[in-house]
Amino acid sequence: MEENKGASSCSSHGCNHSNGGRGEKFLNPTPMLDELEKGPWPSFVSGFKNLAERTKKPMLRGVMDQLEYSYNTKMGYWKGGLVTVDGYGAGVITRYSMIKDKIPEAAEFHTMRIQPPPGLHYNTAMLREMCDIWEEYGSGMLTLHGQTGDIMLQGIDEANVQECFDKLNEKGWDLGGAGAGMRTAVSCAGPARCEQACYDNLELHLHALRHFVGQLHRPEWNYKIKFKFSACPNDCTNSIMRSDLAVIGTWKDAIQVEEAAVTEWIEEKGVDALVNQVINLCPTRAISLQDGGMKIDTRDCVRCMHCLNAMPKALSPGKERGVSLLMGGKNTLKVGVNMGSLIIPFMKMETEEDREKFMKLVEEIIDWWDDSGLDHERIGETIERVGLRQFLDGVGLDVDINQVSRPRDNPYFKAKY
Amino acid sequence: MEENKGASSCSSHGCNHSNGGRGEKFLNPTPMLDELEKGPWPSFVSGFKNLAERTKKPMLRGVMDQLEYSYNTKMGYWKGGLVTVDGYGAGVITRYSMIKDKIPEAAEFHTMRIQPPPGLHYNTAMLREMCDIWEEYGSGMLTLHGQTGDIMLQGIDEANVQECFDKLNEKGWDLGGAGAGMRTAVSCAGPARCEQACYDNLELHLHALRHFVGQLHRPEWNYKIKFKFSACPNDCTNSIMRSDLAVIGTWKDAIQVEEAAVTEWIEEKGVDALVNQVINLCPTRAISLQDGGMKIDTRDCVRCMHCLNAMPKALSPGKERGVSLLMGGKNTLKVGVNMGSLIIPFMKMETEEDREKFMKLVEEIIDWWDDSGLDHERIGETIERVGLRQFLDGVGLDVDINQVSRPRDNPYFKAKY
Amino acid sequence: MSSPERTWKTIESGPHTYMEALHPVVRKNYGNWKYHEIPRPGVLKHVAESGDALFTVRAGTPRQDTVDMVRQLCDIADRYCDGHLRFTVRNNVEFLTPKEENVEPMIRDLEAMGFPVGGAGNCVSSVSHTQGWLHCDIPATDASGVVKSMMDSLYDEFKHMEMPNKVRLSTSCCSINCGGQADIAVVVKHTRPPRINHDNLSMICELPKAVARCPVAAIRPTVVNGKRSLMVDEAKCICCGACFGACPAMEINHPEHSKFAIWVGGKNSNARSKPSTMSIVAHNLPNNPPRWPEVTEAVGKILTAYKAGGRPWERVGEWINRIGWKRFFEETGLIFDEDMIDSYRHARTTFNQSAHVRF
Amino acid sequence: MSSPERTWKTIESGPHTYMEALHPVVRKNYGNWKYHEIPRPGVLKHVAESGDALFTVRAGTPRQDTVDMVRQLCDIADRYCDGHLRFTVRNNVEFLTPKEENVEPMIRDLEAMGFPVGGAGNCVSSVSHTQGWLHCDIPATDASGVVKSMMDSLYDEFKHMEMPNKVRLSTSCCSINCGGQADIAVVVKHTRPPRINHDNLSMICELPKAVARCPVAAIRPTVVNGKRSLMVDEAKCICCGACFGACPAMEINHPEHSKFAIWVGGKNSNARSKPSTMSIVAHNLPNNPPRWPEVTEAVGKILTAYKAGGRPWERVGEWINRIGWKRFFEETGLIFDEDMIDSYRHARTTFNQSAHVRF
Ligand code: SRM
Ligand code: SRM
Ligand code: SRM
Ligand code: SRM
Ligand code: SF4
Ligand code: SF4
Ligand code: SF4
Ligand code: SF4
Ligand code: SF4
Ligand code: SF4
Ligand code: SF4
Ligand code: SF4
Repeated sequence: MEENKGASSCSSHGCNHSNGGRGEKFLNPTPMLDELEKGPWPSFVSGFKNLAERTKKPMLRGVMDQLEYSYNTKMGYWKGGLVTVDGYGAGVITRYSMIKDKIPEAAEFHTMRIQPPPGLHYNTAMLREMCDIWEEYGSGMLTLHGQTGDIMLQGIDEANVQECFDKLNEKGWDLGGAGAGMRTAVSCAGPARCEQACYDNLELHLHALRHFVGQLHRPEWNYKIKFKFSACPNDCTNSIMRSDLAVIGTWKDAIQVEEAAVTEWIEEKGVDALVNQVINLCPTRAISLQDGGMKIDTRDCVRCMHCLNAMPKALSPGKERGVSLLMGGKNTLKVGVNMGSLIIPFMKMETEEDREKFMKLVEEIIDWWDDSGLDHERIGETIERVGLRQFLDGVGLDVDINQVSRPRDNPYFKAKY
Repeated sequence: MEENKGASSCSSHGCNHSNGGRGEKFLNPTPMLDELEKGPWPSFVSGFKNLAERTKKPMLRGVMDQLEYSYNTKMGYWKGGLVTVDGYGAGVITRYSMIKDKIPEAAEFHTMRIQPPPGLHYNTAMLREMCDIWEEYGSGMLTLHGQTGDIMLQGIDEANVQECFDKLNEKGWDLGGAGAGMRTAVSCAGPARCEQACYDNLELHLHALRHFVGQLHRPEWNYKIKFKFSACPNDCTNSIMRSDLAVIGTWKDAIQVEEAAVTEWIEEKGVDALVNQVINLCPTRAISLQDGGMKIDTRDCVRCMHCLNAMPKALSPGKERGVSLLMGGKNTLKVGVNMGSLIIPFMKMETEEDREKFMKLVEEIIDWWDDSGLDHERIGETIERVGLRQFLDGVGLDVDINQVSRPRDNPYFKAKY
Repeated sequence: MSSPERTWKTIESGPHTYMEALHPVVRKNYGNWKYHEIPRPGVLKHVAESGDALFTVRAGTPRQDTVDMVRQLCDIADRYCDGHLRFTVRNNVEFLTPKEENVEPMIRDLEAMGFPVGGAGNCVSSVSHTQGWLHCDIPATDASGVVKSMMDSLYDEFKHMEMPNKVRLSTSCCSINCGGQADIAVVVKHTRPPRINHDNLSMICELPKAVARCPVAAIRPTVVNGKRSLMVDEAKCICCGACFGACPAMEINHPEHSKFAIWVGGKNSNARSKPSTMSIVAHNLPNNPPRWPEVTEAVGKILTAYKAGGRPWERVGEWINRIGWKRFFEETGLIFDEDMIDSYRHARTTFNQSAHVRF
Repeated sequence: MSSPERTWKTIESGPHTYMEALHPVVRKNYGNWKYHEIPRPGVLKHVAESGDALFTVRAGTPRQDTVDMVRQLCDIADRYCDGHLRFTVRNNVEFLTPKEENVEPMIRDLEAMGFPVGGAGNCVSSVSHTQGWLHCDIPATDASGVVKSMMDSLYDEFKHMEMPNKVRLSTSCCSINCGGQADIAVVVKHTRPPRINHDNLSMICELPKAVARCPVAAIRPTVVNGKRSLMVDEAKCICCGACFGACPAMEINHPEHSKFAIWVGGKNSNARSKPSTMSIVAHNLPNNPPRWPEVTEAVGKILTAYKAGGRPWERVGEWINRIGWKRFFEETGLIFDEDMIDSYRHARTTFNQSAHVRF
């Protein structure tokens, strides 16, 4: 490859354009990216271009050039580093360009991960404040939201990071997680806007993340650990697959049935729909057709949510509500997807005491993992390696048949008798 | 323990009885075993005792004494050895007593494994001949049948083995398998007495076991290999769990439906029974209720047999019949139960050519295993260790989605592109 | 072994031929049966396309037979079945005749001789089982005795058809389980690592073979009293007993520490659900000859619950899948414990990877 | 990094508080919602025990936003929702108002600004995705671009509710899959072992970390040109890319050899069936910027078949479980191949351990 000829004339790096001619445009031509301005779905490229043309931030021009270059060469050009703020060990994802000789304007392009309010509920004042600070110190580019739940403020120079953080922190914002520690969490809409909510996940989310705020900012465990809070088993946060600690709302007693609404439903949709769309889809055949109506055998119900989803006016979760804790979810790396597994079938989650009890338990769990885990080993991997039973013993948790889908099919164990 | 005082006075070995007093009895007292003469189910102890009293064979007295001793001490006292017949390397299970100093009469107690006719069909002449020979040379004790399918003639001295075998062999009997080679096979009743039979398993059994007769008598592979032949997926020989090569009858086209018999069935049992006992139990919902009758969507049918079992008069397997080959079944040792897995979804099995083609294939499979397997590794273990795909490649078999319950859920492979 | 005066030259014939063993009506209708019925317990009626009917009378045997007993069975076959009979894969004997009028007298004769007629349809059939102390070189118990004791208590269930579906039982005298997967299985469970008989070992053991046999690499070579021997890492050992099969000095059996476990839900047929392996539901039952009452009792609890709660066609495992394991333990009174959580090769696949929960 | 003139003392506050973010009607009825309806695509109506109703208008965003765009959204919220809005876990924005009369004008304004209203109920919602070339240090593609191209073709499916159930899509720029399991996922697939940049390696790599990172122990220390380096046993390597995350000199990405795979049947909800992992159904699709037409086409095939064949409430994976994988491949025109047979840790559990077969 040729030497850097300056970012504003990037003919050398395959962009096939020059900045001459149309002096009115701040940006260099990006013909590949421009293809992504076509079509009806909102275009991030258009968004970036508009922002750049308005703010004339060189970093934005640089990052567009580098992205165009990636589209041409089909390779990425960022490398990591270690930018952070005073007293924290994580929260800024550091990016230096590997081709800053070619495109110096985006030599640095760090991301600040910011923890949003649980449930991603905002008022416009909060958002506008954040936008103003971000426009002042950073690129003005952001993601709502990252997969772990952070607001990602993308594109800032190291020099501005501390001041930007201070300004944000003054307004109630704090950095999110990164590295081998507690991570930012996600909550579903929860009791704020959902009739299925079985516990106050927003409250617990706030509580739990504050509890672990030190370990989030100064990561020093084996690897990352993530909470997600879904207020019912529909699991709108995908917690089972992407969190080490999935806190899922559930209930213990019978589903609440409003008979009149059931009748109304059947009158409107018919018995066929009742059979085909509700009764036959219950995973455990807990529902039977009785005199043209439905009867739920609570003992057979596994709290899957289906019938409640299908008949939201008529059915709702029982009254004895709380959470299940599933553990060990994570995605593909190294071991293949691990879905979280049910560890605590039920815990009440109503009072401050309930929450404290829960936090104590989670601390014990993490302590066990910190002792028993290997470097870069998620807690689900540790449990699998060491053994579920050993984990339960280690943390002092009760054995429950709900923790497994079946008893073992091999006789290969040494019992204590 | 005290020294041997002779078998007929076995007070020393815990039997707590003496042979004095009641001179009329040939056997020593066996109070523990005698408990097993109580109760309505036919008693093997009574059988043994009657045989012993009639024949007065010392070996029978010895073996009863040793068994009584085991019942008292809760330990077994047989050890192996290497008895066989001319030219064979297997087929006699050799047993020497570890306590022949205490009970010399059963110092030797070898078993001859004999291959029965496929399907365990007999005429009385065959059986009587066998009994006569066995009474002449052996103990007269036998098992019909061992779990692998053999007639087990239990209790013979080494000195009599060859002559006993010669006599049996003259009458058409041959030894069964043992050791690291081909083993005796099992077939269900098959076309001889079952309307579900989808191929002639008795014929194939005879063919296959004759084909491998050398490797059965002179074992020299990594480990044992077993055939079982079930003429339909009801699998009355349990082939899937206890044979390396499970040959299970199946069919390709639509289930044959006799409409009149269906109607008759419904008239007799009612629509409720049709829905609850047939339609709802189809594993793939291939059957639907239509105008009070049933309709099978062949494309969704997985040949599970249930509806045919429930309505034998009305439904029968399709006309295009053949076999599926499942491989790798074995019980618990070392790796835990391996259920056989579907390897060949369908092969015709009607003509001599079909059978020859099948034998060629099985030879290739065994060759692959002989090359790729480790010592004491069943073929299912080898396939699991080396990889299903590698096995299919190795033997030159086609890949078929029917071989797996789902495509992989991890991206961890290196493809050939 | 070889007898010099041998005159007979071995014919390596393999299985005995079967054509001559088939009843003429069977031969005539071979491959052309149309349907069957179970007119009464222990009796099958098969009807051929030709219209011919064949009656089968099924009876239980002890499996550990004698020539005298086999001759008795032959007498029956000669009397009623033109000299034809067969055995089932579960050690029952079957008498086949086209003559309906032979059925009742045959049943009477069999029962008089002590052979219970039954084992067909939705009943508890005979127990598939193994050698035990009578013949095997590695048994921890006597399967035949356990089976006899168990079948005494299940005699009526063999002779009637009151179960939701077929019930298959098996019993095995070591963890290898030659008896196989079944709806309910009674299998010896080793509970201690093998004790090593160092005196014997060097003489009788191919050391590398025993080392290789261990699935968890718990066996290491060592020297004891100047002799080459083996040692077991007891923390690793999973008490599988595989080494004992390779080397008789790796003594896994013990009069007190060899226990019984009860397993349920094995299914080998493809009917409805796919075949399934068994799950452990009780262990630490004593090896208690001559009648093993604890074992019979545990099996009885399971059968009672299944008989009461199973729906038509549900095999034991299918019944449990519907009602859930939690309720299975409640209804049988057995106790789920931490040892029943899988810890072996594919343990993770048995974790409850969902929020599905039963209270 | 530390600025000496700092005056602000950090408050480690964790997540931002949420109470003030909630609309007054939400606060009033917090935890007391009774049911919801979906009166039209993109609109939810939640009714509280109190009788209050709350209307939610949902719209798609590009996820890669700008302050300008966020301010636009705030303008809408100020105009119609008393200054309240929220985002969904799938990057959609939601406007909440008790005023039914605000719904239609709000929809008009949003659409006019280019934000499609939809994403609720039985539709294809926005794609959860990842950083790509824009920001990550290990990406093989640009997720945002793939997503934009895909959503252009699925625009109508976002705005209507014509699917059997919700359809969740995800896209990830490396095999780590930060985007997650979904009904249909488009994920980069590495196809070659990493090329090792030996010049760089000794400088930038913590060697033991990289060695430890490999799940199949394919990495070994070595010396190249006198410098400590690493080598990969290519026969063992499963192209997982884990080493690249630990050491940038283990170059797994390649302009040609980094491909795309398509996955189906991921489900995280507990509704009906237990949550399920995805299965691979296509790989070797080219990484073809700027519009990746091959990827969009494959996803389109799957959605077309599912839309035509799925029954009410059946998610993609549940539909496939009913019709069977064989028919899935037939109806989508995708090809099952030998690489799709699992070969990883629990591969055996995916074998068809039955005689169940589809022709
Ligand atoms: C005689 C025998 C085959 C043989 O060649 O020996 C046999 C014979 C028949 N079996 Fe079987 N099965 C026989 C062992 C088995 C076994 C293996 C076993 O018992 O160890 C199985 C698999 C068991 C398992 O899944 O673990 C077996 C699973 C079936 C099934 C499927 C049952 C289910 O719903 O899962 C059927 C279908 C049915 O019952 O209608 C069946 C059906 C039948 C029919 C009705 C077939 C027919 O039309 O003739 C036969 C009479 C059934 C009966 O006894 O009620 N046969 N059958 C075996 C009798 C064993 C016994 O003495 O009790
Ligand atoms: C006799 C018999 C039990 C019975 O009473 O019916 C039996 C008895 C023995 N089996 Fe078995 N097995 C017998 C059928 C089975 C079966 C069932 C079957 O074949 O359908 C199995 C389970 C299926 C399978 O093949 O996995 C079985 C799985 C084993 C195993 C474990 C194999 C494995 O890889 O998991 C061993 C151990 C070994 O071979 O090292 C074993 C080993 C033995 C040995 C040879 C013990 C030993 O290693 O020294 C036993 C000799 C007993 C004796 O003194 O005669 N036996 N064995 C059965 C053979 C009789 C016959 O020839 O008809
Ligand atoms: C807004 C949101 C939660 C949030 O806090 O952000 C949400 C909201 C609702 N979800 Fe959800 N779900 C949301 C993401 C999810 C996710 C996660 C995801 O999309 O990545 C899942 C799990 C998906 C999976 O299984 O992989 C999810 C699985 C469900 C289900 C179960 C669907 C099923 O049958 O499997 C229901 C039940 C239903 O649809 O009635 C549900 C039902 C609902 C209801 C009806 C609950 C209610 O009564 O308010 C809400 C409106 C549904 C709608 O959009 O049609 N929600 N829901 C999320 C909207 C995402 C989007 O913008 O498209
Ligand atoms: C930014 C984000 C993707 C996005 O665009 O949304 C992301 C980006 C990265 N992820 Fe991720 N992950 C992000 C959510 C996830 C998720 C989803 C989730 O949290 O719900 C997962 C799957 C769930 C899980 O935790 O397993 C995920 C699984 C991973 C993994 C594999 C972890 C594993 O054990 O399987 C890695 C690799 C690692 O940590 O070494 C990883 C590593 C990375 C790194 C740090 C790459 C690296 O190792 O250098 C990426 C930094 C990109 C960047 O430049 O900002 N990322 N990552 C998400 C975080 C944003 C946020 O804070 O809100
Ligand atoms: S997880 Fe349950 S409570 Fe939360 S938004 Fe989804 S449906 Fe509502
Ligand atoms: S919640 Fe699920 S398991 Fe419970 S009754 Fe409803 S559909 Fe059945
Ligand atoms: S396996 Fe099938 S063909 Fe054979 S006896 Fe059983 S039901 Fe009949
Ligand atoms: S054989 Fe089984 S899968 Fe096929 S239609 Fe009948 S019940 Fe369904
Ligand atoms: S189960 Fe074990 S002890 Fe019993 S016969 Fe088989 S190998 Fe021998
Ligand atoms: S009993 Fe099994 S695990 Fe223990 S040492 Fe012997 S072979 Fe190894
Ligand atoms: S999927 Fe891979 S490349 Fe994309 S953001 Fe996540 S870690 Fe980076
Ligand atoms: S790509 Fe994965 S398997 Fe290959 S060397 Fe790297 S870490 Fe190991």
